[in-house]
Amino acid sequence: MTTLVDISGLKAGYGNTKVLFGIDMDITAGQVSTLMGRNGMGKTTTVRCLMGLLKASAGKISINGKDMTGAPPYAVARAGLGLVPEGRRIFPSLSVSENLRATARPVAEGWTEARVYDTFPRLGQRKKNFGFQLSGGEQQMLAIGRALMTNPSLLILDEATEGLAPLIREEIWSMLGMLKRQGLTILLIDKNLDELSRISDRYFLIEKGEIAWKGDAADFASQRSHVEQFLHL
Amino acid sequence: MSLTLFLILCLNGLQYGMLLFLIAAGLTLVFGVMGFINLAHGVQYMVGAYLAFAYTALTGNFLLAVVLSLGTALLFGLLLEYFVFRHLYSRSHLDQVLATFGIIIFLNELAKVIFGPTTLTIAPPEFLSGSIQLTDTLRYPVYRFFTIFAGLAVALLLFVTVSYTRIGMLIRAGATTPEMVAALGVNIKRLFMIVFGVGAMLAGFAGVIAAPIFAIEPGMGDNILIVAFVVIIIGGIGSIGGAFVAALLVGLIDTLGRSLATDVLSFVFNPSFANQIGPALASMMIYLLMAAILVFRPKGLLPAKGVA
Amino acid sequence: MNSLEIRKLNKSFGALHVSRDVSVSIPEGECHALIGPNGAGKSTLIHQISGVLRSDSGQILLDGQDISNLSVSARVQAGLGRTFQITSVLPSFTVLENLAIAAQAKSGSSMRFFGDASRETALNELAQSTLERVGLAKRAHIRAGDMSHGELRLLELGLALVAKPKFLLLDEPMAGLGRAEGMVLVELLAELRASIPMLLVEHDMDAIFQLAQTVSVLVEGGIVAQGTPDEVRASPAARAAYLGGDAE
Amino acid sequence: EDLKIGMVVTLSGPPAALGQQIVDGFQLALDEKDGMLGGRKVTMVIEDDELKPDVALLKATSLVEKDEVDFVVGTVFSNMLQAIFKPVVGSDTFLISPNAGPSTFAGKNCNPYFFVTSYQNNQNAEVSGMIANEEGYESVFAIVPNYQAGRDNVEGFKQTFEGTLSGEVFTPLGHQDFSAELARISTSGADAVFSFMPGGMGVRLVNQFANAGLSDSMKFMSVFTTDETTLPGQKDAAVGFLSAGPWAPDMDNDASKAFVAAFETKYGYVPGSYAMQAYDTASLIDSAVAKTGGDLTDKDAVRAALKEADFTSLRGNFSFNNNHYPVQDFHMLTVVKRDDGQFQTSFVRTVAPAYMDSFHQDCKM
Amino acid sequence: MLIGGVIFALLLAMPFVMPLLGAGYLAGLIIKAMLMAIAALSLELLIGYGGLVSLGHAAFIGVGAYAGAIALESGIENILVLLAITLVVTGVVALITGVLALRTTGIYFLMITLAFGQMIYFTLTSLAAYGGDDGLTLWTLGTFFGSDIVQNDGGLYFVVLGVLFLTWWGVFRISRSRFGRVLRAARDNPARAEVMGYSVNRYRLVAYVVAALIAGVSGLLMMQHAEFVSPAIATWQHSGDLIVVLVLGGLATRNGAILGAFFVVIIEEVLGSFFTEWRLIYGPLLVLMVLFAKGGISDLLVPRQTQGKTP
Ligand SMILES: Nc1ncnc2c1ncn2[C@@H]1O[C@H](COP(=O)(O)OP(=O)(O)OP(=O)(O)O)[C@@H](O)[C@H]1O
Ligand SMILES: Nc1ncnc2c1ncn2[C@@H]1O[C@H](COP(=O)(O)OP(=O)(O)OP(=O)(O)O)[C@@H](O)[C@H]1O
Ligand SMILES: [Mg+2]
Ligand SMILES: [Mg+2]
Repeated sequence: MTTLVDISGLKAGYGNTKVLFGIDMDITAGQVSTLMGRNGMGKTTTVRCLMGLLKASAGKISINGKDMTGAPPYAVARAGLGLVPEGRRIFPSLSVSENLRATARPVAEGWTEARVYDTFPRLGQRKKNFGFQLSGGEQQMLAIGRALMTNPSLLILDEATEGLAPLIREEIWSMLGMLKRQGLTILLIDKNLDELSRISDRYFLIEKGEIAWKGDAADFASQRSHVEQFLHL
Repeated sequence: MSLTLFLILCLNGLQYGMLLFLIAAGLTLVFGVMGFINLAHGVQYMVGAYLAFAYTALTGNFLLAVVLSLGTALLFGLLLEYFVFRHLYSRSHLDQVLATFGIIIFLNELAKVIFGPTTLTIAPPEFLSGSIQLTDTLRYPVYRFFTIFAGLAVALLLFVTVSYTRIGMLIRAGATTPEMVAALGVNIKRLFMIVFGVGAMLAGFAGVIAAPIFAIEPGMGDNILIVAFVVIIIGGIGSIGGAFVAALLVGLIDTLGRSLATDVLSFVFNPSFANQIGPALASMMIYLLMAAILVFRPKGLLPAKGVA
Repeated sequence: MNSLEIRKLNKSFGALHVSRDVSVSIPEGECHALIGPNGAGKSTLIHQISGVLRSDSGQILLDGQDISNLSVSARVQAGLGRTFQITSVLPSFTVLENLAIAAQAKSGSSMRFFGDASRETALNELAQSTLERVGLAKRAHIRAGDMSHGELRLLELGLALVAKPKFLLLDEPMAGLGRAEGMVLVELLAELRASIPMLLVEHDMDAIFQLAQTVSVLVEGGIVAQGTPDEVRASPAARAAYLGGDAE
Repeated sequence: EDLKIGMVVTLSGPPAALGQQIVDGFQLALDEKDGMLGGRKVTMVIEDDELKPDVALLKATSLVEKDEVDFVVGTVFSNMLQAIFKPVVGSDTFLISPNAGPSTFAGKNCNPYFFVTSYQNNQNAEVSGMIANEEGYESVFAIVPNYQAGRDNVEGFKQTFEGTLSGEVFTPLGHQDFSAELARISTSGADAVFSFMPGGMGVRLVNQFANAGLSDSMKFMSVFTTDETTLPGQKDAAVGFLSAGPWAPDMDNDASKAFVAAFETKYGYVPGSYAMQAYDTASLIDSAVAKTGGDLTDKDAVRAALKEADFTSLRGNFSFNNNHYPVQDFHMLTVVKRDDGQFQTSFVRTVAPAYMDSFHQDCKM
Repeated sequence: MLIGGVIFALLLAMPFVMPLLGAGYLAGLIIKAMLMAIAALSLELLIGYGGLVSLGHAAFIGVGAYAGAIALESGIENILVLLAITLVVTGVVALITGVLALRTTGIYFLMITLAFGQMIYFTLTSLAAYGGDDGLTLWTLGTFFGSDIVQNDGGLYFVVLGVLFLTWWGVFRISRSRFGRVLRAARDNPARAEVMGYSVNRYRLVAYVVAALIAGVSGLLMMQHAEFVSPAIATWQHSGDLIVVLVLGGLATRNGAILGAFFVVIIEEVLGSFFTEWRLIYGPLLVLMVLFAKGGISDLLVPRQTQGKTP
């Protein structure tokens, strides 16, 4: 079991507001890891730091054993991280097809435009539409497809099922299960504990900018009520 | 008015439009992609003209001077981007206006100090000098044809690049969501730098081309900058196709307006009144056009899609 | 009397017919849910009702008053409140100010040029109490732009509530909320429901079954099923298009 | 105490070339007199009006109020003169214009504290009309920029020209591309073009005129279009083009010859009429201060001394009219290429001897 | 508040120390700066609080000045009547252009205001009867019921100072009022403001007209001070100068417009008095100011946190 991403002592914030007070996380290759926490605890901030979108004030990030602390986002992405960001952030001025192709990094047997359309037929129907014309859910599918088209070795989904209809959500969960079986490493942020527990191998619980609890699937099953307390359920 | 005159006017309008397009294209890209208001774009046009002057004086060869000028203009744009502009992308438009305004002031003065305040000219190259007989009564200078074709060629190249190539997609994507473009593996800083450099080079190219027709003087970029802004606004910001259509429109309307406004008015009013009002009206023409278009299409004629 | 009634609304984007003869009546005291697959036209319908989009044809009545031809702001003044699917607040104002400004719209003329608006206690108190209601009291003096996604969703709701609307349009209010926050919100809405009828667009089925008395299922712009939650759950049309097999 | 002279001229932007000639011409006169005028040591304060009225106003106020100068010399452009006029003459300071000579202050608004050493703006155009008559042009096409001076020049030309004006075109200020106008001119059947296109506009017009091959079929006559400030940009394109003016660098008098030689040695370029007028302005002040024995407190005496114009003008004959605008000879000039490769205007013949402006009758002074 | 107080105290004291420093010139310099500050403050309402960057604002200065000048030429001398005429004319022009211009926003608004500004400018240059683009020297000036208190020799300095104070105070009050708050909300997120129940364009139009009226008054005062009007004051470059003043001073700060105006006037005067090529220094100075003094001069004096947080 190799560690794909290793985060240690990560501190970060926005201007004068400190948000992260020392995050330690390690993501194992081939596993599905989950980052949980209530609203505003710093999940997205952690992801932004990992992606190089936000400068950390302290701490270390290494990817595949290589120190990537402070690396620019494009370098992180090229190191194999694919992001489905919170709030979708698709390219509104590009068509669906262009959204998928613009940042694609094709590999043999990897994701192609056609394969994305197979997975999300709805997108296939709206191929020529501009990003800004899509419904909320369509945008969400596009954001996932776009990240897959970079053929990442670690796929990060920040609230990726938000706003999707139950049927589609179901499809996405089963697709994630399939991707996992194919060996893709995944980092999930989601509130849907039941669905999560079907595929997740590792759990990190973030509370006020620190990792308050971590454990594997077995730990999670046995300590679920403890975790749910943190989540105020 | 004769048909010949009208044809000449149209050709001139076309040629002026092409020149405007060369300037506006860079401006609209830089504005559309980086959201950066670069007032110094006009000064880059001036720099192109002075470079052409200096290199022709140095080498005596127009073509060589063009090539050297283009290279230098590109380099100049890259340097400006590196030292000043990239620090301003995340700042407000007004900060950008102020900083680039400072650059205009500086470069205009510098040009005056180096080359003197007087108007300079360069002759068009030998092989582009004569004129072509179009009809019995109509001759048109080769050099002006050359500018029309140069403009068309650049327009086509840009249009294809922006609409159909991957770098074009990235440019359009970067316009609205630069952070995501970066997060998906594109070196956005370099992309911006390239766009900026190309924009500067296009402006410089326009300056080089204009040098033999018009004259070279400090501040020559200031007025044309405003017209270029009119063009990109009429066309819709960030839209190359829009800039092209608008440049032609502005070129034609301005040229025709200036020559015909007085005549047209004197059909209606008495000649002395027409003479008084006509020229003022002619100067206003492009502004009237812009205002009218914006009133009915507040985002320009062919706005880039999905850009808020 | 029906609080909100829409009659045969239509809207097309070019060749795409996004609302087809949509009619819904929502009486006082009722929460009506609108569900449907992604891209069915739910947000479009909300936009049409709130006036952001002009309908091609059809009528919208609020408390019996025809508001089809009013502007967005006039519809708000007439008593319509809404939240956006994609959060939309005043980012550079504090949370409290956001609410105070929203409250100001409903309390006399805003063409006043000299008094200090930030000292108007009536507005500030209303804002404060709304904040407490949506659970953001502790964040009153944070810049709205600095809040996390989930908090913004709550503020979004607060903005709609502070204007004391007669009717509320909610476009996916639960999206982005954590479990705990989501539950708080459901409780809040359940409490509001009696006094403010609402049209709720949501993909969170648990929330819908807790809140809604009636449900419409929108598919490709047209309503395919309408009824109580249980009726809809049983409807084959709804299951095929939206809920999927294991909804039961 | 030093004699203080303030100067307000345009020294920024392209028109800076004109302002520079004035500064250089005045300085040359000063240097030749060892920095003294009328026996008094001179302190110069030179201000740039930036071609902005508000700046000109402020600079002029600064000269009269802060520096308390004895004379203000300025300006290049009429609109700048308008801006500084009231504060300067209002403080009873003598204002001498080395170039701008608007009609505004030549008639009923003439002023005891205001002198012009150049000409009245319309005169050159009026003389151009006479030249056109003498040269036998029957129809002339006028092209000028659309601003006050442009319109004045066409009016001036029309006043004396006896043929028909086959067309008049007003272009925007700073006009770039004259090809449309030239197309029109070429089909107009006119014998000659009359233009007033100062600075870069003139360079473009003349070059484009020549490039269009019109020089063969049509005469080109102008004012302030082919002068020593624009010829370096026009070169061969302008050779043989006619203009009207009170002076050319090859004027046949000793003072002028000495001036041109000294100027070219010192500054390395050919002086134009701007430099000449500035030089004459210095000579005028020199003569007036000398006459009053260096005492400038009696304004009436100073005025009388200035009015006498008792100095050797580089132009030859020179005197002041009742409105303090000059009475002088106007000539037909043409552009020539000199043996050293430089270009300049050259005297052809005198057209209007002792010519007065047409507004002086209205001046009650 | 403190800085504002100091500024106005200094300005008030100035005339009493000025005679020692070459009165008229210095007064001229300060009046120029004050007039610039008035115009900039009016623009502040649009740009700083409304987020509407106009590049045609100077046209209203021109309209105000010419309305006054033309009325003067036709024999009206009472400054109050001139003021009324200026306000009416500027108001009407602003209303017409405002309704059309406000159909757009952002850079499009900037350009359409530029277009209207240019139309006004060209119209002024074609007023041949009033000097065309040479401008018009005014042989008579506005009087206050026959007294010259409102002229340079009288108390024009204090009149301008008074107007500056009123404008400064008024703009500040407006920015904190209900109206100003809506204006700022509309700048932040117009779609949201609309959904809050505000008809955004109505508020913007009022701001536009008020700003134009103040600019018109500054134009009238400019005319009275220069004893001369010229279309040059209506150019877009002049509008640009006002924007420079605002940004340099610090946008949407209490004293930014005044600080900026004095900074620009003084720096030009000082640099210009040393050498003709002063722009070689001024240009880079602007660039450096933008790069390193982010909130303008105001922020250099008082960092923004402590500067009375906006309500
Ligand atoms: N751009 C910003 N500027 C300032 N503060 C911010 C910004 N973005 C987020 N924050 C603050 O940082 C904290 C953490 O935010 P973050 O978005 O990481 O939370 P999260 O765990 O992803 O929450 P959610 O579940 O709501 O998405 C929040 O308190 C928020 O107020
Ligand atoms: N401006 C537009 N131009 C063209 N098509 C549009 C436009 N806006 C929306 N659409 C299309 O209309 C359809 C309905 O969109 P709408 O946003 O109403 O869906 P929705 O039901 O809210 O979906 P979701 O649940 O995913 O938010 C979608 O297919 C969308 O792509
Ligand atoms: Mg988050
Ligand atoms: Mg939706």
